[in-house]
Amino acid sequence: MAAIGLERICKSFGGTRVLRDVTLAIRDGEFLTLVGPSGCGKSTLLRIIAGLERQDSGSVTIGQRRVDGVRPSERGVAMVFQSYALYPHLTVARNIATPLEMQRLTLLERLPLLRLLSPRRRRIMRGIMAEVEAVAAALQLEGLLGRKPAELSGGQRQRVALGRAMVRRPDAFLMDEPLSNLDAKLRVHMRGELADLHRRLGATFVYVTHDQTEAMTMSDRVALMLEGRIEQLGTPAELYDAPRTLAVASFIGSPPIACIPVRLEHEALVAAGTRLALRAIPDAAILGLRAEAVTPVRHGTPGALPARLSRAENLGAEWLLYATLEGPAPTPVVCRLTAAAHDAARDAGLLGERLWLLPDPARALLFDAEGRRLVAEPLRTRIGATA
Amino acid sequence: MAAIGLERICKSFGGTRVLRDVTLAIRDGEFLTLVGPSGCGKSTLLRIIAGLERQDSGSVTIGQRRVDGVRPSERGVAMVFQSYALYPHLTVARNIATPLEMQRLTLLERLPLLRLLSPRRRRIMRGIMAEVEAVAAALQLEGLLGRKPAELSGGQRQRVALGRAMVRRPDAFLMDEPLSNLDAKLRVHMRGELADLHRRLGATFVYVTHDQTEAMTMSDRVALMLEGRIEQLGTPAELYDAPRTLAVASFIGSPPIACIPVRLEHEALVAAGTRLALRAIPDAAILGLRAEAVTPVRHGTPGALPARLSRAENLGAEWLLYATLEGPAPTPVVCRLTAAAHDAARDAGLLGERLWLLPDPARALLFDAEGRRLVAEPLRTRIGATA
Amino acid sequence: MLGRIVALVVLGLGGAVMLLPFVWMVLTSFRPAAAVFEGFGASAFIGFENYARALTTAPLLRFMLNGVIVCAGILVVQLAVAIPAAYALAKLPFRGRGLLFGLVLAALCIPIQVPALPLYLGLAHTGLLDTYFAMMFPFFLSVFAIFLFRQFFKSFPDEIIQAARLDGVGEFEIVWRFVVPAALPAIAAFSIFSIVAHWNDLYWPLIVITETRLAPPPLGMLYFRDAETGSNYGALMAGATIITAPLVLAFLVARRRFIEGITMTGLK
Amino acid sequence: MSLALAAPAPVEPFALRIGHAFAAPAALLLALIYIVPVSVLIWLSLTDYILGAVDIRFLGLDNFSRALADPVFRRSITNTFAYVAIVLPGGVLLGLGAALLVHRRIRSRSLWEVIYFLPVTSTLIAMATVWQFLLHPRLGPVREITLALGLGEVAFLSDPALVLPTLAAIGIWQLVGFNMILFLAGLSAIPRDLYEAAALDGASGGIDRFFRVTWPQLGPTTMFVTVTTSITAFKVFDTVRVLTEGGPAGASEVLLYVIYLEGFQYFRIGYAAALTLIFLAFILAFSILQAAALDRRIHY
Amino acid sequence: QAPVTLDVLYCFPSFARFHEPVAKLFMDANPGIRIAFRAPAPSYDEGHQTVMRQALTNQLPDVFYSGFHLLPELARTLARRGQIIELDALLAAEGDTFRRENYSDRILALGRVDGRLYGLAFNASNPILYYNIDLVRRAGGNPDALPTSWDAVIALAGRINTPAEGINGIAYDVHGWPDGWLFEAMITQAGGSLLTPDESAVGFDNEIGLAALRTFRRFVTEGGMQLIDWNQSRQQFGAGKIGIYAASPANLAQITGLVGDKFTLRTHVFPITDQEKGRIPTGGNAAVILAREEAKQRAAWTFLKFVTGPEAQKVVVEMTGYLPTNLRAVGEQFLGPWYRANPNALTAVRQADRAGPWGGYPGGNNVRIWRAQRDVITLVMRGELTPEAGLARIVAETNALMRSG
Ligand SMILES: Nc1ncnc2c1ncn2[C@@H]1O[C@H](COP(=O)(O)OP(=O)(O)OP(=O)(O)O)[C@@H](O)[C@H]1O
Ligand SMILES: Nc1ncnc2c1ncn2[C@@H]1O[C@H](COP(=O)(O)OP(=O)(O)OP(=O)(O)O)[C@@H](O)[C@H]1O
Ligand SMILES: [Mg+2]
Ligand SMILES: [Mg+2]
Repeated sequence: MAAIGLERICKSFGGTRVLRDVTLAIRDGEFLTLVGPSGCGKSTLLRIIAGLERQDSGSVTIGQRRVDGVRPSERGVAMVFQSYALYPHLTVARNIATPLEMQRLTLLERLPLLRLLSPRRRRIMRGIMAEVEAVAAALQLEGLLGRKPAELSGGQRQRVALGRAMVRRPDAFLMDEPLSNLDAKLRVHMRGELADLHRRLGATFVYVTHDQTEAMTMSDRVALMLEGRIEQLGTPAELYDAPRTLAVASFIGSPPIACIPVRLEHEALVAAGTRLALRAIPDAAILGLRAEAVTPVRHGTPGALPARLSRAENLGAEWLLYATLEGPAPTPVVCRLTAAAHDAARDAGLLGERLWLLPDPARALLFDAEGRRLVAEPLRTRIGATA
Repeated sequence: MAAIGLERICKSFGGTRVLRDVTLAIRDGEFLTLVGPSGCGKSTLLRIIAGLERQDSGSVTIGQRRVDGVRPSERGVAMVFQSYALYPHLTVARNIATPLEMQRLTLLERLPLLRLLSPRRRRIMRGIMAEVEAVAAALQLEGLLGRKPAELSGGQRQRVALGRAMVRRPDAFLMDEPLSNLDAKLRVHMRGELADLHRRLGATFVYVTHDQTEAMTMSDRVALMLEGRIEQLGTPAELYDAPRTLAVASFIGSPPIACIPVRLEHEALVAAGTRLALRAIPDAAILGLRAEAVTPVRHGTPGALPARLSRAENLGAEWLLYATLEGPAPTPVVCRLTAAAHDAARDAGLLGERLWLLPDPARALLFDAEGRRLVAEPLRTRIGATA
Repeated sequence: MLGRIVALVVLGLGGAVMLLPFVWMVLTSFRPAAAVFEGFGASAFIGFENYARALTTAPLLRFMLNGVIVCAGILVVQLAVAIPAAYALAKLPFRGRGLLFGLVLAALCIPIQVPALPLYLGLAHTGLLDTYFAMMFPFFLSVFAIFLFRQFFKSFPDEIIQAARLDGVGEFEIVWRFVVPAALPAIAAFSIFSIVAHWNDLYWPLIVITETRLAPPPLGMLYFRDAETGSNYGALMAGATIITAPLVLAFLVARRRFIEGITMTGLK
Repeated sequence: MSLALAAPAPVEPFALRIGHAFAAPAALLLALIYIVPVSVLIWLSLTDYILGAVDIRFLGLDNFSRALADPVFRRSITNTFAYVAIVLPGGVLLGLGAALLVHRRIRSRSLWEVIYFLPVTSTLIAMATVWQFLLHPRLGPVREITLALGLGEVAFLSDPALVLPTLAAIGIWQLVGFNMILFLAGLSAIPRDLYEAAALDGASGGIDRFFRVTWPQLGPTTMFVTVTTSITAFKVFDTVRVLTEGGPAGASEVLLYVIYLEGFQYFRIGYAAALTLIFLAFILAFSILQAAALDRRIHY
Repeated sequence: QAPVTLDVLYCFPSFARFHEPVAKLFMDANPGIRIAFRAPAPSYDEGHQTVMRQALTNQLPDVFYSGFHLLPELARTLARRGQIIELDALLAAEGDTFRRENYSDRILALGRVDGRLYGLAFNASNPILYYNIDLVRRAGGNPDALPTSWDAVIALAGRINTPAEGINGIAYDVHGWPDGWLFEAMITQAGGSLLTPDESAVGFDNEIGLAALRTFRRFVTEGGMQLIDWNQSRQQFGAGKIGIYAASPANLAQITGLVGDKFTLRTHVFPITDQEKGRIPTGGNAAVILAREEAKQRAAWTFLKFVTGPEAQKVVVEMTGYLPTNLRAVGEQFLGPWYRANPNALTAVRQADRAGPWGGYPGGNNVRIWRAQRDVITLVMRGELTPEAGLARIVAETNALMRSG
């Protein structure tokens, strides 16, 4: 188990600066997710931690040790690759055994043919295989130990890759989009398994993904990266509820947050010609409204924005209403309703072609023109709403 | 515009029967989605409609015409492929123009070099290019006409593929997982664009996907395929609310429906040792509970099932509580709460390590031992439309 | 660093072995007869005299033209035959496909020396000896090309072919409009194989060609290599340099595509 | 719905018919260039046909039994196998070695590729003279090396014990570049993250990386290279004919050269046909064996 | 007379250098006849094969220059098929004087097979010895009294041989020669013959054959000969590192070029052991007529007369060093001045009276027989086989192959 410290890491490829001064302290035993759009440098950062890539400047510590210049295999970290990177010619058992073979056998004992001569090797291999079986059991791979990777399903390969990482008992696991090659259903399932594994092993997990759902559901903390910088570090709830910038708010959350231009008029916020029932903050330029932060209300409700319904998606358990705010600059807004709330609203006749959307003051986010979020006062605890 | 009729289509590859007696009437102008797990035969069915594959028996009609044996290009359908299948060495403009060139130019005029000699060709090509530009404008591709596919983003390629299909003004569009290569965000966006396109063109759309969200949100009707058969055909809401079998209920909905074994004891349903507050139906063997059909309640609430919380996922707007029912056969159950409801329940102290989950009688689904859904009187009206 | 140096030294030594014969070849082509066997040291230099002699003693340029005609003819027909066949083997179901592919694999192992004699008799019987056709005919079918292209076409996306069929493109047009452009690296790779093999082939032309005006380049070398009265070494080396140069150039030009092509054919 | 409607009526899709059309030219040429000539050859091998002879006698399998008893032919089999036994591992391993070294050069890579590929383009007739000089025990530059190594003068092309290895070395010289290019293509297709996984697993040394990743990943390339190299080696003919004519004392007589002598020098076509068929049998058996042996090691 | 085109095939592409000018001279002299050369065959063997193949497919050239050693086989095979013309009648028609002035009997004999004249000798050569005079002097030899017996040759070679400087005494490359010429020379110079008089068996199964093999071995053991490829020997002699080199006078031009002014080159006669019966075999080729039409046959005869005539021979000899096959060619009008300027070329002429035909074995197995003999000779020269055992093997194998042909 180890904490991982990144101190002012910079990295360029050719002329492009991929990492700009990244400083990050990952706590011992924590599940930390690096999330961000494609190309923002997540993989590069992970590979620098693993030692597969060398930073241009800055330093990495794992546990108490500065590991700059230490070989990947000696840093006490294990990595799970997006493509699994299993050795296709080795059985599952040998795949998992490889890191141990490398640790415990001499070079001669690892060479083809030559290795058959060593009785010591046989003894060690027996020990290794016992450990492999224990790991395989933990991952429910017992029946597959004799197979080659080509004979496994995606989820099984994923688990073998995990097994190969686990067998070394590393202090930290590094995972680079380990689920992105799986189909949606399996992904949901493996998400649970990974979270479970983290709990059982108690090791530090650094997890890279560009899928915010993964980031939100599995992590203790999430580091959102944008263009080589860590834009915000916090718990999933902090990132969702209290994004520090508009960029964070836009990246986190699906459907994406609606960004409505607002003006301050006579101490009140005005959007699309409507006076909003929100507390005005100086400098406010953009109102961020997540889909669950608006509700359709009756025409005439104070502070309700007039909109035109363009599409309604029934997701079974809930509905998404896609609407466009009326006004000089048509802005798209999405409204999320549970199936029950939707039926109620429909029955109340609120869902015509035109509708009025009332922002929830407790959930509305305000940003200044540079995209920094404006906070009136410490985020207050929410008050229960009707289910 | 055309209706599409499939009459008892069968198809085998080698020894495996991929399609078993599929009969399906697709209405003129309808957006029909074929959904089902991987390998169930969706693509094969679509390719048979397109004429790219030949059925072993049965017949296909498009409009009024039986098209068995008619060449793909003469069936009046256009197809959009999962991989887009753009011609990599042609520009966007030429990609879109290809179907028209094939229709309107003679073989000589299509030959390299020779074609330069024909003045007629130049005239026709001008006409074609005008149409291409119109289509490109409709898809906001104007600026990209000179690029090669490799220089486009995923979403742009997708639109070029659509353009190539649209330019022929086909009676029907066939789409095989057209969005599955896009990332989650773009997928949501293109979903809207496709639905929009369907509305604008008024053509028949046959859409293949294994993603149930796509199926649910875009379609007029959904045909759920399982193992080469159409298991259920109906509107998205019908499939979600009134699945005809447990298989349908399990496929549709995420997280998947919980299946709880129940027994009939003294005219009441009993699950995990608890008497349920649900109307008992003879033969009931399995209780299906979607995540939104259970709510955490106070210990002692009649009909509430005792469960152990294993994981809670915060998706921002909502929470998913993963729990396991206590009892002789531990059964996983998921409970979905909006963020507000979750906070309320937490504040009420309902979300300890043990919790009590109350099924919603209006949303609980009952199945017999063979997986057929059992319907008590009130629900019968809802599925009447399907029969 | 040490590893790097060792690697460079080993590579350099190997490269020297590869180059040595060529260096001597080129050196000799610039030497007078009396200085031919003087190794690699400095020696008399007579400029392009040997080249002039090479070009006048035998109609080398004519031979090279013949070489170009024969290589081009072979290559064009090989491609014209192999591409559709490979496409059919990779993408079109037809009866006898397995048999044809089996025969192709078997033929892959049969060198030209095996059917040479019956082929000679057949060509003689039809009065086709002493023609470009006779020189090219046995090579019109390259089973290697069929094999290579089939590997490549197998990885060509089915969906593009299906899209083209839907767009109304005829099957033949699909091949030359969409499949061939995508296969250009593989075609380049094969072309190098083919040209190298046939440019330097002496065995078959010697059998079927009696007229000087049809002779390919290596036959030209025979004008300087003489067992009876002794070779003219300088002119021989000058001639060799002249006829090797086009191949080296061809490789230089197509090198990128060549390697790419091999990678893409899935031989990897 | 009536039965007639449901009955399968579809016409063969166009693609099914075009398959035959596309394959037809190749099939025709296959018949003309391989099948018919080989059939003629089989027939000839059962006769005593001598070029120019007017009458032909049917011999049955006599030619074959004579061939197997013929010491010259048997020696040529031994020689050929010895040659293959040197060229095959030499050509494959050196090609692989060169590829491994060249693959890592970034800037100078194309230079090395061209240098190593040069021998592939060489013209044998001219090269024969070059080799005769280079390997000349008295005049050749190689003499300096053998003397420096304390081996004295070595008559590479004239010593019966050395002539086959020497020809094999020349064969390897001609082949290495070609195999190197094939291996280079194979190397560039190995996914980088396998090496990274190996590095994390502790296989950071060159030897471990090679045996854990490179070599197994090159399986298909190795198979292709091995088969083509062995066929090329079996077909050795040109160098023998031009450089040694089978000598000294028959030490470099190889299968194809003997076949050439029988057929084209002694004009005993029937006998040569039988030898050719035996040669063909060897080559086919060898290829199949290799394919089978290597097939087990290929994983994708 | 309508113009006639003659298809002519010769061996060795490099011979174009004299065939072309000769043909040009001929066409200038005979405007009605055009000479069209086919692509030259790379060697006698291959030319022979080509013609044999073409006989089957009726594609024979009108005139072919056949190597002497392959002529019997060619003539017999083609005569059976009626595809070769007998020249006796044509020559007789020219009159006795013509014959006597132009062709010696010895030269005519080169073109006879089974007593019938099929070819006219065009190129002829007999083996001579090339000497590096600088090395001879250094070894204390007298350049003006070069040895005339094999013992003396070997003794001189032994003295020249200085391995430390990379210098070899002699090269007599019988072990690598592409045909049996040098072997036969060693037999016939001692008065032996290849065949018994009834041509039923080898004629050197005696002391002469044994002596030949012993001499070959002595070249290696006493004369400092190394067993390398025959081309390599020529290269080495040209580089000045061999004292004595046995080869054809046809190599004179090339060797002179290779030597340049590195050392003094001199040629000398082939030593003769049996001064009485000793003969040396004549290498080279004869022109044969294979044309089928009469007009062509007549034109071909005119061509044959021309190429074996003095003007043509002058061209050939000056370029190569071959022996002239025409009696008039040596005369002052033709080659006289040239021979004075090139004394090295005269050696071949000086021993011309010893020239005999280059015999072959009956049965059409010549190539194969020589390959078998050569293998054994190599083993003897390497010392892996005693001359006695070697001779026994050569005799047995040759006799067997002669019969099985
Ligand atoms: N070896 C390399 N050479 C050059 N540029 C590189 C290299 N590796 C990465 N890059 C560039 O660095 C940037 C960041 O790459 P990185 O792989 O870290 O992104 P990422 O956040 O992991 O993206 P993704 O989500 O797509 O995996 C990209 O622009 C990429 O093109
Ligand atoms: N050309 C073919 N030859 C043999 N089997 C085939 C062929 N095409 C499809 N199949 C098989 O038919 C079954 C159905 O394939 P199909 O592509 O229709 O599935 P699908 O429902 O589209 O699946 P997915 O969602 O994975 O695309 C699969 O088991 C597949 O392996
Ligand atoms: Mg990445
Ligand atoms: Mg599919």
